[in-house]
Order: sequence, then structure tokens, then C-alpha cells
Amino acid sequence: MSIEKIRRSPLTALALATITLALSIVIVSRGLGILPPKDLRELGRTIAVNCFNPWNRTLTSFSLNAVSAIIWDYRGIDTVFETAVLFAGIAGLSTLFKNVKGLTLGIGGGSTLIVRKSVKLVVLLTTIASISIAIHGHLTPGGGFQGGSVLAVITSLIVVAYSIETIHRLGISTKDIMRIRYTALLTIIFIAVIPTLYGLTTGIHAYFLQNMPKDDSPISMPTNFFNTPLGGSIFFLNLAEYIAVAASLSLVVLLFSMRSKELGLED
Amino acid sequence: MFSAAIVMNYLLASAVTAFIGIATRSRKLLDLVAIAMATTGLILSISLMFNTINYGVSTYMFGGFRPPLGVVYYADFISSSLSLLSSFATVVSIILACISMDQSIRRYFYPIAFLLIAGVHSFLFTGDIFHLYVATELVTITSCALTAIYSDKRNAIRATLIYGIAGTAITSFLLLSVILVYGSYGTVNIADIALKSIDPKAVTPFSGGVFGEIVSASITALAMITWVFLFKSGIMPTHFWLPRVYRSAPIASLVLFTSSSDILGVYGILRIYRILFSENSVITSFRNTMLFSLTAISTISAFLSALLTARQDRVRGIVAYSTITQLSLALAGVISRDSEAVAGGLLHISVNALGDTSILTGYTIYMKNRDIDNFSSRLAKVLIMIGFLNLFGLIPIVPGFWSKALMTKGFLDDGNIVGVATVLISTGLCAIGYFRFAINILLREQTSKFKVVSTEGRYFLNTTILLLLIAIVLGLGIGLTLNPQILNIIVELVSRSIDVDTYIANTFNMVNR
Amino acid sequence: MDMLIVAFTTTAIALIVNIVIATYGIFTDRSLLKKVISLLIFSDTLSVFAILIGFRIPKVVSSPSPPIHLDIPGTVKDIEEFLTRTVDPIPQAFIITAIVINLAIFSFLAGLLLQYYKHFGSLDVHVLEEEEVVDEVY
Amino acid sequence: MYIEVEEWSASIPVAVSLITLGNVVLFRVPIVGCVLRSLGFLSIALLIKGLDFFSETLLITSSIVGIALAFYTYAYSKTKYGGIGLVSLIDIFLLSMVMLFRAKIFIEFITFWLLTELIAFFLIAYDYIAKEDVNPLRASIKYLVFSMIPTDLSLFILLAMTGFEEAFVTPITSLELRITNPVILIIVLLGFFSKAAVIPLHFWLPDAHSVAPSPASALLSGIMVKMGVYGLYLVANQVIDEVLTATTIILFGGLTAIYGAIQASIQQDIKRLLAYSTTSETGILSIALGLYILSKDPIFITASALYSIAHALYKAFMFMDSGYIEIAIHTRNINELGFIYRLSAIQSTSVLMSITSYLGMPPSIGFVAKLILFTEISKYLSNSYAYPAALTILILKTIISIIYNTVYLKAHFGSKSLTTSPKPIPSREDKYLKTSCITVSVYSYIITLPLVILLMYSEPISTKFKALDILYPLILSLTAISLTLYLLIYIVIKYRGS
Repeated sequence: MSIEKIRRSPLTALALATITLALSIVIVSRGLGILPPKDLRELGRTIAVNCFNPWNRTLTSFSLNAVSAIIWDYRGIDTVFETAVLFAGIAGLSTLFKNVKGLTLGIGGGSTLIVRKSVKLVVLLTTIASISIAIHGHLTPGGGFQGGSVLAVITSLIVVAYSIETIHRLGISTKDIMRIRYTALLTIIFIAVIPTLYGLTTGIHAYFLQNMPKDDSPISMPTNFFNTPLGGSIFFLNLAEYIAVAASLSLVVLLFSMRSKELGLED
Repeated sequence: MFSAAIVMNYLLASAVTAFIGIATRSRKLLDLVAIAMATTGLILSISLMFNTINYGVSTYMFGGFRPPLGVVYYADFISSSLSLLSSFATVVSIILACISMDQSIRRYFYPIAFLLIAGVHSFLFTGDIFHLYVATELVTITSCALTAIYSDKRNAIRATLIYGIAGTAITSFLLLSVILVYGSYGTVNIADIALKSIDPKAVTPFSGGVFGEIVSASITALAMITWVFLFKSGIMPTHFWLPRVYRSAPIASLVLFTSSSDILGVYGILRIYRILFSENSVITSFRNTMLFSLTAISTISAFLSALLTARQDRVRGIVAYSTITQLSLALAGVISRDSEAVAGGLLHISVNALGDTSILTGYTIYMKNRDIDNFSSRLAKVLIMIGFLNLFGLIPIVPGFWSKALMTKGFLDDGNIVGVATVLISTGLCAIGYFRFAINILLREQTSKFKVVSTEGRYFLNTTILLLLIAIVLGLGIGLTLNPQILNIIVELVSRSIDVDTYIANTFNMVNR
Repeated sequence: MDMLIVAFTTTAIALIVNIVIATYGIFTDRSLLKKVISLLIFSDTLSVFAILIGFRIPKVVSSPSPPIHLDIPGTVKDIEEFLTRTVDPIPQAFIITAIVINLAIFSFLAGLLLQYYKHFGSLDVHVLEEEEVVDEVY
Repeated sequence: MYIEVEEWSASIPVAVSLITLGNVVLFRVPIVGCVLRSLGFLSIALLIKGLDFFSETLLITSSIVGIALAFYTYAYSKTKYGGIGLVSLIDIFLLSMVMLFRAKIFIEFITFWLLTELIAFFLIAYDYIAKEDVNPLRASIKYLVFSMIPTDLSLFILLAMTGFEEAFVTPITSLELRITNPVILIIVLLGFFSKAAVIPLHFWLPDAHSVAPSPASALLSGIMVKMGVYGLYLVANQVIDEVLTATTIILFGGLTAIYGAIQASIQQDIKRLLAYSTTSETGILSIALGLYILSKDPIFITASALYSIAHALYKAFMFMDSGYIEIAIHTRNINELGFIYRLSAIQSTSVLMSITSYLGMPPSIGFVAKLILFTEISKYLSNSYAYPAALTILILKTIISIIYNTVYLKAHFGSKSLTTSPKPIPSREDKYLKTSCITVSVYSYIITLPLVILLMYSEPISTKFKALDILYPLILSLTAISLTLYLLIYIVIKYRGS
């Protein structure tokens, strides 16, 4: 039964009806608790208590942002894999367009002067904002991915306001972006294994992706930068993720804003 | 320790090969690094295997957080043996890529292949259903990318798109069920859920008790997850993507698919039905209904795909439909009540992977060297024949015999005569396709029909990989034939692995091993 | 409070309807682009669904707050106060992971759609597949 | 008393190495190769010991057929295909069956059974491999689906019931399985039915045996179908529901015997005729086995074993003869034949010898087999309805078998004259073909004496079957007389033909 044959068959209707019914029953029978919930689930509560909790040093991650703490500490391996998925997506994309012919350097005038000048301003502001989002990921809403996406907006702004050739003229090629991205990925993996490597050299037991000291492992990443909480590895991982995401998304933007002839889609 | 090390090794391998691919022009270095990293993974897998056999289970807490707070890896005999299988397939696949792929393609192939294997291992080891979702997504997207690696082939693009869209849609249902389970149980750790699905009043550290009314949520989640995993293994009603993918993906990718990503569905169903919602869970009657329909589905799927296998006359078609058949049989074994049948099903997964790998490898090398009558081309013919005999599996010196015998014995002890008939009749139907192809390729001279692709040397690599595969397949088969008590040990280890109480106890009293 | 429950229930029903419509689109639409769009709707619905599950109407304080300490907690009291109003951080973390994954997948699918259009000249699923040349080893 | 001889431990290596050596030298010096291979097959009869009388007789039969085929296969392969690829395949096939019949442990039995089946598949498809003819492939696929799969099903069930470790240590003779579930019993029986081509699963055989190369057909029809009977014999020794088993076997065996015989009488193609006749014969063999299960009298097994030899020699010869006709005249249609006696008197005399032996001319092996079978059934006639029914079927089948044998004889002694000149066969190959044929047909007479002696010394038989004592002095003289008679017939045919 291929996708085509399922089309408009009674089977599809039945399947859809079953899904509707099942989900409705789950909600009506309070399978997910009372909606809207009044209490936290116990696991969420544990994390909310411990994300910044100097009184419980073995469970905390010294991050004011509980979501960042989950992403990079409690469930760090998920995020490593998420970055791997992003890496795979971009790698797949570059596989698809591996015979990109390169830019046929055209005129590329871009928009009017007003737009261009204001974009210059916006670019500056956006860059600062994105860096701020990324490096304060453990303190305020935000994080590496959010910052990276904001930075990638700059690429699209430049492409729209100026032209894709401008990016090329700035000396940024897809290859450079790739190289940056791979470096960022390697950095993430490296940060993940630092405690283990350190533990191996000193003979102390340590975990992959370890951040704060644990019951059976005293190794700790830096908790404070002067008086600001650093969240240990969360800060560094956010930074690496920022670069990785920014590079990945910029690459996507650049690829998709190429002309179809340059992408090898037309002969 | 080893489970985490394996995954980290493959992630690192991916990043390193990607970096080398773009940073240097030297393809020799790239190949060397790829093979070295794959071999490291294999060695780590073997170590893990010994570790699990010694201690019964090998667990790891990421970041040092105890379950259910953090993500844990739980490697028992089943997952470590499948891990060994896919690590081995990685080595074969990487070497095959060296032999058969263009230099310009290889630098795209290695990183994605390593990522796929990292995802597969994470899927095998994880003790956390959200991480299961992430790993599934990684496997899906990398499989798509590996299928579309020759982007100038229009069939490849079409197959990838169909697989990609359907796969993503299906995996979204996995996410939906994870969300439902979290909403209902308030936890995503498999052992925690298993405990609470048996005893809803249980209170565990960090996650407390259940949050909602778990029965309806469990039923919905179980139904959806079953569907997802059926799709992942290409069991019959959801198989439409598999033949397309197998017809258009490069052979090195096929080796990976057949022995790592496509087995995940069967493995997932084993985990879900044995551990997550086990026999004593609150939804036991619904679980039994699902098991019954799964048995029916696997039987029908095995028969239909065996009939289709018999009609194929190209190697890819045969491998595709035969994989569906064998995985359906393995599914039937895995969901059986008898632990011998479960062990047989798991062994059958490995048998199918080894058989397909042998056929594909032998075929590639044979086609590359068919004009030259050298040692490796003759060896390739032998390997293809061994591969087919292994899949056919009715001769005791190949491992295929023992997996079928184990399943037959399990079904017979269970009183399931339909199962016995399914195993042997579908094997026989598949054999039509196998032997017709074997006769056509091996015994009849028809070189004029094919156009010569390349006759490049790589004599050393060819011979090594061929001898390695022959040694592994025959070694395993002869080993089992000489010592049938190994089978009893396997059955014993498997039955210990599918015991839910052991799983829960090991997870909550976790020490890093 | 009753109004809130009504609003929540409506949202939940809307989400279910959304899921069903998206599924319908994925399986029945001829256009691959529309299939992908349906998929997007699906995954975004799931995100909202997860957030809905993690949301909360606190008993003590009137409005919930994001799971982020506004200030460095100086005493245990601060943390307890934070617990009374924060929403569940775990679904949010799940969803941000899922969003990144979907971003990767959809950019890849977009590339595939471009290639598909290049090869077949349309985005219809019902195109004739070409005769395979399988004996070629690649 | 059955003569207990320990098997010499090197007996199998001797046979295997002789045959392998023969195959190796066959390229350079065909005559030495053929002689070595015959010696190898001879050593099977002399050195390798079976489990009991049944397996012993099957081993002896294999050995005789092997000796005759050693020359025949070489000549056939050389003339028909130009190469000698077929020879080693046939040798492996026969060796594998020999190993099966001598198997002492259950796992040996299963291994060689499966190996035999696999080689048979390639043998049936041999013309597809060599000549790209599609029909053999279809026949072999039919064989695979309707013979291999059901048999494997029953073998796997038996293996699973035995247990894996037990299968490696339990001798076949002390295997005591409790096949209590009637469904499983029926499945197991059906499996061996399909191998023996008994009725519900009989239809693969005529196609498979008629398209295979003639030496392969000789082995398939002569020896391989006996594997099914041997399997049924194995089942008969387990703990089973005897009435159900016996009824099933006799019912379907009887149907098969009549149906096969009638079908054989109306065939045009000589190989198809022979193939249908094989179906009919296995029906008779299974009836004998069914009677054994019912009565627990081992004489039926003896009868069955003797009948197997008679049939194997007859079928081996007939297929060899049809292969000779095919090579020489290029047709297998009876209507176009009828002049072979002009071409080769010795061939036609052999046919006469073989057919009369099979139909039960006194000193021949077929005579002894039928004698024992008929008298024993008559003894039990009043016990159960099964016995009169079996007797009726046996008589009916014998009558029809006279018809189709006459039909076959028409190919040799018809009134048609030779229209086209036959393809000349190289003299050495011609000599080999004919020698092999005459060997087999002579064997069906001279084998009787040693077998009767063997029978007389086996305790449970001799006490029951007194007729053997009377037969013994008769046989010697009768053999001499009949052989002289055939020499005369040969001279007459030779004279008339030219």
C-alpha cells in the first residue's frame, strides 16, 4: 500500500477518526491530569528546585535558566544529539547540492540607499543582541540555538538588502562556514569529554557531560566568572552551539538564496 | 562506560571525517581515519559485549545524574549484541565505500554514516524515551541523506522524499506519544515508566508518583509507538518506502541500513512490549490484543513479502523484500511468549544482516572485477553463495539454520504451529528468488549483458573484506553447529535481558560499569 | 477560573483537530510541498501541545512565570517562592530540542523538494519512475 | 541373526577420496577417472554399514546405481553438454544421499537431507544453467515450493522436538519422540509425503523428474524418493497415533498408486511416463509402510526394502535408457519412436530384461519383493479392512503397470521406421552408455541371490518367512537360465534388426 493508494481511502478516515478519538479520550479521562494543571510534575519540580541551588551541590547546575540547565546539563546528551541532527541535516543538504557551480558574480545592486544604511545599523545591533542571547543563555531566556538563529537573520538581511555577492565579497564562502561549523561541533564534543579526559589523567572518576561535582566525582566546571554565575559547561556549550547554529543556518540561507542555475538545478 | 564511549567515538568520527574531508585534499588520510575510527568502534563494542556478559548489564549515567533525572544508557545482552552487529557492519560499509564509491562522494558519506551509527547505538542503549525520539530522528535524517547521496539519480531523490516525509510524520507520532507519556506519568525514563505501569501507586525518587490517569494515555501511546516501529522496520503495511530506498541507495549505505537502522523497529517493539509496558502492566488486555494483531501482521507480512521476493530478479529487489520477510519473521519471534523464540528472532536479525551484507559485498566486488578472473572475484562468488545459503538457512553450517531452528523450537513449545509454518514456508518462497538469482549471476556466463563500470585494483581491500565476511559467517555457523550449548547460553542471557524486574532494579540501583 | 478551563479545553480540541488535519494532509495531498507544509503544521501543533501540558495555573499566585530565576536566589525561601509560580521546564526543553530537529529536517526536505522539481518538473507525487538501471554498482 | 559388522572408521574417507580423485583425473584420462569413481561407489556397498536392513539395502542400491552411473554420467554429460560439469554434481548428490542413509545421529540425518535437497534443486534446474531453457527453472521452483518446503517443515519440527543438544548425541534408532498433537503429526507426514510425491503433494514430481538431465532423473526417481519413504519409516518408529498414521498413509498411498499408474499409461513423453510411474511406485512403498505401522510386523519393511531395490534399479535403468534415446534420436515422444531395436540390440534387450524383472519374472529382485509382499498381506487379510484394500490396490496397480510398460516397450519395438539418421555418438561415449545400461539390467537379476542369503540369515525374517528356504536353490538355477534366455533374445533382435 503506497502513499498514493491510501489516498482518500476509508482506511485513512478510520485512522484519523481513531487518532481523534484516542486523543480526546486521553484528555477527557484526565490521562494528562487536570487541564490546566495546578501543580508541577514532580520531575519538573525537582529540576526547578535544583537548577540554581547552592545548598544541594550534587544536583545543581548553577544556571538561573531551568530550561538551559535541562538542555545542557540534566539532559545534555539529548542536545548533543540534537546538534548532531542539525549537523546531519546540513550535511545532507550539502550532499544534495554538492555540485553547486558557485556564484556567477553579477551586478548585485541591492535595495535603495536608505534600506542599505538602515540594514547596516540593524546588523550591528542584531549581532550584539545575538551574542547577548547566547552568552546569557544560562541567566536569561535564550541560549545557543536562539542566539545562533538571530545571527543567521543577519545573513538573510544582507542577502535581501544588498545581494548574495556581497557576502562573497566579504570573504565568506560556504566552505568557510562549513569549517566553522565542524570546529564548533568538535568543540561541543570536546567540552563533553573534558571531565572524562581530566578524570582519566588524574585518576578521578568522571562522567561524560559532567558539569558540577557529583557524589562519586569531585570534578567541577567553573561555576562563577567573578561574581556572575557561569553555569559551568552550560556557558561554553551555549557558545559553541551559538556558532554551530549560526553557521548552519547561514549556510541554509546562502544555499537557498542562490540562483537555480548556480545551484545546479538548471543546465 | 563502554556504551557511552561507543556513541562518543562515532560522533567524534563523524566530526573528524567531516573536518578532514573539507580541510585536506588527501583522500587516503580520510579513508584511513574512517576505517580506524570504525575499527575503534568495533573494538569498543566487543569490549562492551564482554562487559555485559561478565556483569549482566552495562549502564551509564550522562552527566552523573541518577535516573530518572538524567539520561541513562542501559546496555544488556540484547542491545550489546545488536551493537556489535552494527559496529561490524560499519567497518564493512566503510571498506565497501572505499571500494565502490567515487572519491568525491566518500567525503560526504563518512560523516553521515558515522552519525547514523551513533544514532543507532543511542537507540539501542537508551533508557529514556525522549532520547529514543531524538535518536530515531537522527537515524531517519541520516538514512535519508545516505539514500540521496547520489543526488543526480532521480529515483534516489524520489525514494528519499517519500521516506523522508513519511518517516518524519511517523516520528512525530513518537514525539506525540512521548509527550503523552510525560504528561501522564510525569517521567520519561523507561524503567520508571515500566515500574509505574505495573504499579501506578509507586513513588520513585525525583519523579514521584504518576500525574494523570495512566490507562488511556498508555493505550494511545502504545498503539502509536507500535505503528512507528513497524514503519521503521518496514513490516508489510508500512513497507512502501523500503524497496524504493533499497533500489536507489548506494550499496555501502544498504549494508548499514540492513544491519543497523532497519533492525531498530523490531528491537524497539521488543523493548516496548517487554519492558515499557510489560506483561503485568495496567493495560495488559490491550497489550495482548496488540500482540495478537502483531502476530497476524508479521505472519501476513512474511508471506506476502516472501512471495514478492520470489519474483525479484535484481539483487537490490531481492535484498529489499528478503529483508522485509526476515524482519517480519524476527518480529514474530520477538513478540512470542517463549524466550527461545525471542532469542531466535534476535539471532535472525543478525543472520539477515550478515546474509545481506555478504550478498551486497560479494556482488559489488564481483561486478567490479567480473572481467578479470582473479582470486577476489572467485571469492566474491563464494561469498554471495554463502550469503544466500545463510538467508535460506536450511544447512546447519550457516547461522541461519540455528536462528530458524530456535524460532521453530520456540513456536513449537508455545503451541504456535502457524508460526512454525510461517518461518519455513516463507523461507522456502524466498529461496526461489535467492536461487534463481544465484544461478543467473554465478553459474551462467552473461558478462556481455552488463557494462563494465570500473576495474580498479584495491585487490588487498577486496580480499580482506571478502575473507573477513566468509570467516565471520561460516565461523559463527560452524561454531554454533559444533557447540549447540551456546544457543542455550544465548537463550538464557536473552531471557534475563527481557525480564522487566531486572531492568527496573538495575536502572534504579545504577552503578557505572 | 471556569473561563480558563473552557479556554484550555478549546485549545486542546483545536490542537487535536489540527493534528488530524495535518495527518490528513500528509497522507492524502498530491503535492509534496503541501505534504511538507502539513508536516510543519503537525510538528508545531505538537510543540504547542507539549507547552500546554507543561503549563500551569498556580494556586497561590495569579499568573505563571517562565522557569527562570529573575535573580540569584539568596535563600532557600527564594527557591520556594520560585516554585509556586514557575511552569514546568521539561516540556519546554523537549520542545526546543524538537524544534531544532525539525529545523534540520525541514531544511533538508526543502533541498530535496528543489532536487525533485529539477528531476521531475513538478512536485506531484504521481510521477512516473524511470526504468531502473540496477546492474550498475554504486 | 543380522550380521553385525563394525563399520571401518576410514570407510567414508576411502569412498570420498576415490570419488574425488576420479573427478580430478576425469579431465585427462576419462577411463581411469570413471573406474576410480566406480570403485569409490563399490566401496560404499562393501565398507559402509547401514543402521538396519532398510538403510543397508538403500546403501547397496545407491552403490549399484552409482557404479553404473559412473560411466554413464561422463558419457551423457560429454555428449549432451560438451563438458563434464554435471559429473561432480551428480557424484556429490549421490554421496550426500549415501551419507544420509548411513546417518547414525539425528543431526547428520538432517544435515545431509537438506544438502541433498539443495543439490537436487540445482540438478533439476541444470538445463536452465547450461542451456537457458526456462522450463527446468519452473520445474525446480515447483520442486522447491511443493517438495522442499513441506519436508523442511517436518524436519524442523522433528529437530525442535528432539532438542538441539540431544540432536547431536541421540542415535536415530533410539529417538523416541512423542508426536501426540494430530496437527503436528499430519504436518510431519505431509512433509515426507511431499518428498515421496504421495498424493496431496505429488504434482511437482513429473515436471521435475522429466526435465532434469537423465542421470539426475535416475537418481531422483531411483533413490531420492526413497528418502521420503525412509523419513516415513523414521516417523513410524516414534510414539504416534498408529491408526491415524496408518490410515492416512494407506489412503493417500493407494490413491497415489492408482492415479500415478493411470497417468503413466496415457503419457506421450517417455520421461514423463517414467516420472508418473515413480509416483505410483512410491504409493505402493508407502502402503507397505502403512501396513508395517498397523501390524508392527517387520516383514513389511523387508518387503518395502526389497521393493525399493527393484524399483530403484528399474527406474535407474529406464531413465538411463531414455537419456540414451534422447541423445541418439533427439526426441522423447513415443509416437515418433519405435525403432530402437534396429539401432542398438543390446539396449533393447536390456529394456526387456529390466521391465520383466520389475514386473516379477521369477529369479529377479522384483519377483522376490512382490512375492513377499503378496504373501504377507494375504496372511493378515482377515485382521482389518486395510489389508484387502491394500491387496486390491496392489493388484490393480500391477495390471496398469503392465500397460504402461508395454507402452514404453513400443518405443523400442514399434513398427515405425527410422526417418532421420540418428546423431552419431562418439564410439567411446556410446560404449560407456550401453555398458552402464546393461550393467544395471543384469544387476536386477544377479542381486537376488546375495540378498536372499542375507535375508535368510536375518533372524526375525527367516523364522517367519519359510518360503525363502525353498527359493534359495531355485534362484541360482533360474538366474542362469534367464540370463541365457536373454542372450538368445539379444541374438534374435540383433539378427532381426539388421
